[in-house]
Amino acid sequence: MDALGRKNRRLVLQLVLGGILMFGFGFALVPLYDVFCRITGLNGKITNTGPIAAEEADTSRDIRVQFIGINNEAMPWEFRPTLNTVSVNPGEMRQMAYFARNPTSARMVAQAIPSVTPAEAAQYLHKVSCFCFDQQALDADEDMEMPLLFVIDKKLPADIHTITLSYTLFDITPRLSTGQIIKDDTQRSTL
Amino acid sequence: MIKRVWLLPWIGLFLSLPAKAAWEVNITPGATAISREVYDLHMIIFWICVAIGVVVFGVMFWSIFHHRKSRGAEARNFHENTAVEILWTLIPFVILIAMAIPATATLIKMYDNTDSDIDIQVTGYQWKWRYQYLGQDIDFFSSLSTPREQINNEAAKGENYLLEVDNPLVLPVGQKVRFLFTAADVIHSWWVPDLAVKKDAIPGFINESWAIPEEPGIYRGQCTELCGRDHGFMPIVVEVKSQADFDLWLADTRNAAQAQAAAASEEWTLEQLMERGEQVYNTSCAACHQATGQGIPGAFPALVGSPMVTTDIDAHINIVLHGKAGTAMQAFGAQLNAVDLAAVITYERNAWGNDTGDSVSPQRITELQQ
Amino acid sequence: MDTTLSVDSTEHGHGPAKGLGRWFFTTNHKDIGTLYLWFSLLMFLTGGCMALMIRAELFQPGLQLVQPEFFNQMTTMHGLIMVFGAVMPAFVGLANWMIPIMVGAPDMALPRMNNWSFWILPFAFSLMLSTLFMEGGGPNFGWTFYAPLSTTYAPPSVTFFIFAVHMMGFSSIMGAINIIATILNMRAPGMTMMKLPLFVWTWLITAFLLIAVMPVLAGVVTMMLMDIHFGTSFFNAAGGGDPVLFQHVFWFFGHPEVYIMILPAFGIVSEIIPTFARKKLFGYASMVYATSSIALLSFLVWAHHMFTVGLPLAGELFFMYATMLIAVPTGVKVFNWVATMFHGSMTFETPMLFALAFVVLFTIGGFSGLMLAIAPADFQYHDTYFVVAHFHYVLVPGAIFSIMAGAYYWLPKWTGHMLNERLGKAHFWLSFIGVNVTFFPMHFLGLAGMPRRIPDYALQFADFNAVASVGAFIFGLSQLLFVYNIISCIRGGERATDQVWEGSHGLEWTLPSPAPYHTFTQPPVIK
Amino acid sequence: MSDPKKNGLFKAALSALAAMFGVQSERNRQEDFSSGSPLRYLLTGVLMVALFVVGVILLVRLALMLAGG
Repeated sequence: MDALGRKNRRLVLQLVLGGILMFGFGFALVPLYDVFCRITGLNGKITNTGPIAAEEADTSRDIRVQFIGINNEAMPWEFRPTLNTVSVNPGEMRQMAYFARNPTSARMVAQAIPSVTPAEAAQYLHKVSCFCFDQQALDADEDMEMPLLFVIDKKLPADIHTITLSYTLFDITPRLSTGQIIKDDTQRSTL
Repeated sequence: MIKRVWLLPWIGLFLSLPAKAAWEVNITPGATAISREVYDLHMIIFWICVAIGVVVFGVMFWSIFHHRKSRGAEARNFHENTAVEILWTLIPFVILIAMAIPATATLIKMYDNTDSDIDIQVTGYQWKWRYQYLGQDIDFFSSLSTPREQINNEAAKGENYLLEVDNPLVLPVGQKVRFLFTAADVIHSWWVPDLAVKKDAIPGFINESWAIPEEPGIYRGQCTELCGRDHGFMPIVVEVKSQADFDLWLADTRNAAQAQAAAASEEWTLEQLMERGEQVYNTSCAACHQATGQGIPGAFPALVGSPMVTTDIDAHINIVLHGKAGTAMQAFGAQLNAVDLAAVITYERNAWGNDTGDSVSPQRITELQQ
Repeated sequence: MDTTLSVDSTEHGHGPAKGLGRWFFTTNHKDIGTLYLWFSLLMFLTGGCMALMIRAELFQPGLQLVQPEFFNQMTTMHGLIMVFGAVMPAFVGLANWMIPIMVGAPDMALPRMNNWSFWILPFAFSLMLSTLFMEGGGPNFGWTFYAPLSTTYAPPSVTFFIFAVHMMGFSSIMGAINIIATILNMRAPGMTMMKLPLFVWTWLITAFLLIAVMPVLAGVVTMMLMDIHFGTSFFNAAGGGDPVLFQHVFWFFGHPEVYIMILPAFGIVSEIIPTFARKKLFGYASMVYATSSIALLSFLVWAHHMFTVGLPLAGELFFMYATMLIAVPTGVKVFNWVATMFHGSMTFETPMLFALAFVVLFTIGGFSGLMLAIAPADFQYHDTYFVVAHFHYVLVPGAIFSIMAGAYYWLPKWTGHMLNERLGKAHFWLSFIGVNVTFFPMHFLGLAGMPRRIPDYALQFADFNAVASVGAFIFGLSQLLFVYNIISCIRGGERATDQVWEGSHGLEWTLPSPAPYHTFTQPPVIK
Repeated sequence: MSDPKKNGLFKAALSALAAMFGVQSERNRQEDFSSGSPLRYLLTGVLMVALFVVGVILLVRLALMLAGG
């Protein structure tokens, strides 16, 4: 292995290592993206703070909070907010609920995904407890009101007067049962 | 003079092109202050590019003509002059900065959060739009109303071919309308050039935009993000009406919704269901199952003589109401009212030789949906 | 195919093997370059036929020839085959042929890997093309394959599409490693980095870009694979994923990719214009520095492809400013070519014609790119035919014309015969007219409001679509002239001198024409 | 003569700036290529690009502040 061969070998190893690192970087973009979203509130990702110390409300400002319920394509549940809009003061803890009903004849499990607009407001909307934190299961013909407790941070930028909080309901029943191989169609929920 | 002769055929060609044909070449100034501002931005940057182009290509073509070997040009020996290079880099920088200022101003105006008079949730479905007027419980689907025959060239194309819908989105003039975009399946994009609004509708997320239409009229747009088979067949029609007409329309739509709810409790004969069913079938089902009910082999099942449609009624209702996960068959229960569902199921059970003679009543549908 | 068979008497080495074995087992950079170029031409014609299918359907309003889902497959495959099958392999082919003889190296640094990185491509593309015949059809989600259309709603053949993209990525990375090793380690003594021809410099930067971004593309398709089959939800909102994340990772690869497709073109044009202007390249140092800064700056601007996805205001402003700022150093390189021509003494053989058309038409594409950088205006342009016109102007008269210019410029050196000049000019003028008649009306269609990737359109777009379709067939069919000209040049024609062109400069022209099978076995003396 | 290490870094930074601006003289280029390992230029280049990113972010903040954001 003459000098040129060794030089080539070293360079090629460095380049291959660089390629592998960039492959890893491609996957590292996923957590990096999450952190980036938390900071800038891109795409309405919301911080789930958990219990927050109750501070007195700043009554000088009224923020209009709109609620929206969306069914993802194959989701047959009835799903809507009990109230369309609510006027809230920043710093005030507020309770709200979404109504959900499973009209089908089989047990189903759903996952709600939140999103906020305008994106700049996402980091100032703290959800103390929310039905989107965990999966919601409903038996046939069962319905329930799913609670949501939220606070709007007082540091909300002055120019934001309306915040729209939307929940998209996804059916994750087939995903859960992918564990057991489904032999024929009828075993699946009569969806 | 002889050298110019070969230009004549080209000029002739361009002059002869039919004048009446629609030769639209530019974006529309549109019907809102923002869309006019975008139009001005577009024209400024366009003319800047034309100016730079004329200068650069001018020098180039001049040099191509004058410094040709066949004209005895001798190549000079300069190949570096950083002063000139710095100059021709600084000038575009300055022009771009000049462009960035108005562009930033317009962009900041576009992200204005002031309160809106009317909020509309726009949800993209695979191949139709759904409009919900928040707080006024008006909720309807808007799908392409161009007949299939026109698309398959069996009939002459109408004036608004592929840009016409059955239920347009109606807005009041002069009011700030705030759009909330989301999607139920794949990414779509809602674009109306006259309002200069284009925002992606992403499943699981909500985006917002706004517009204040200043003149009543009909503004058309299309979905601009590839969303599958009929991406080119889900147009957008926005009808801006005066405040009075808009209030009238609001009242009519609410009454129509109640009337439909009431109609669900009346008795419908087989003929009435069949006639209504055919209409609903051609709007919502013919796209996949074809008007003849033959479907597309390997892609969409045929309905003619299929057991699903001729035997067990409940299974038939169930698949129309809840769709079939993992296939393109959507849950139409959320998209059509009880009367339309009953009508289309009855039509499918009795059309194209399937005459099972069953007729499904709207009451049966509402009962199943309870 | 005995392009380089002539065994030079002073050459003691053995000539190429006989028969097919020569092409399967070759480790010779000239043969592998030829394989890449033939493969690229084949893919260019395949992708071109798909483009003609698209334009034939769009000739008139109404669905005449194809159903929408097949139309979507055609647009997707046209994009993928042209980007990964025609443009990139052509540049790698030109690099394989020219870099060793430009830097005075006997062959590429890793000849066996060079063979393997070519022979992956035919298998990758037959896998990709076979998806068209699979149940549920081929990929129909656009060459940018956005989720969830490409994951949850994709046809079952999407998995083969993913593996095909993996294979293309491996081939490009290995090619890039080979080129970097050759340029950095195998230069003849005296051929310092300062004397490298610009084609070698641009390819060095392109190779680093390839190694940086092709793994990210492999990463994104692997994430898709895991989403589709292994129940993860990178891009599936139901499981906490985010379809916009896909767009960010894809375009993080996507924008450097478009520089990968244009920097070698800068290199080729910077070789050709000085030759036919008989004048040294103006501002060689500026060109080297500007292209090297692109290697890093091109990573900062990816989200100008996503202005309408709902970025926050600060994000839109950042990407608008960054895009405008880095557009200038690359845009002004056009002035360097004009300055090279200025006060030169020019002749206009076919390579020069293609290079001049590149300069003019690529600049038009650059201007429409500048207009697209203005975020508020982009709300009207995004995903319309204005964008289609923009990237076709920078890719067809940009990358493709520079590849053709390179072929016309170097074929006499490869085959020892001159190309038929009359045929070359006919091919040029037909292509020039075809490209402009096809793509210039698309600017108007996009501005008038016609979205991208639609199989049928409203009546107000009918006339310009008809003109574009006619132009497409002119451009498409004129490529047969190119194929005929190449084959006739290989088989015979007027003998080419060693110098070939009067103004040619550089180490490759010191070799005899046709270049012997093994060159520079003893490193040349570089004054 | 000042210590070559220090002015080396400064010269590399200057060259990186010239590269981003897109204009460089032949004389500087020969100087750059004849001195030091390319690694120093590479790292300075990456550093300058990072500064460029921070610069544009500040520019955005300034634009938002000016517009009363």
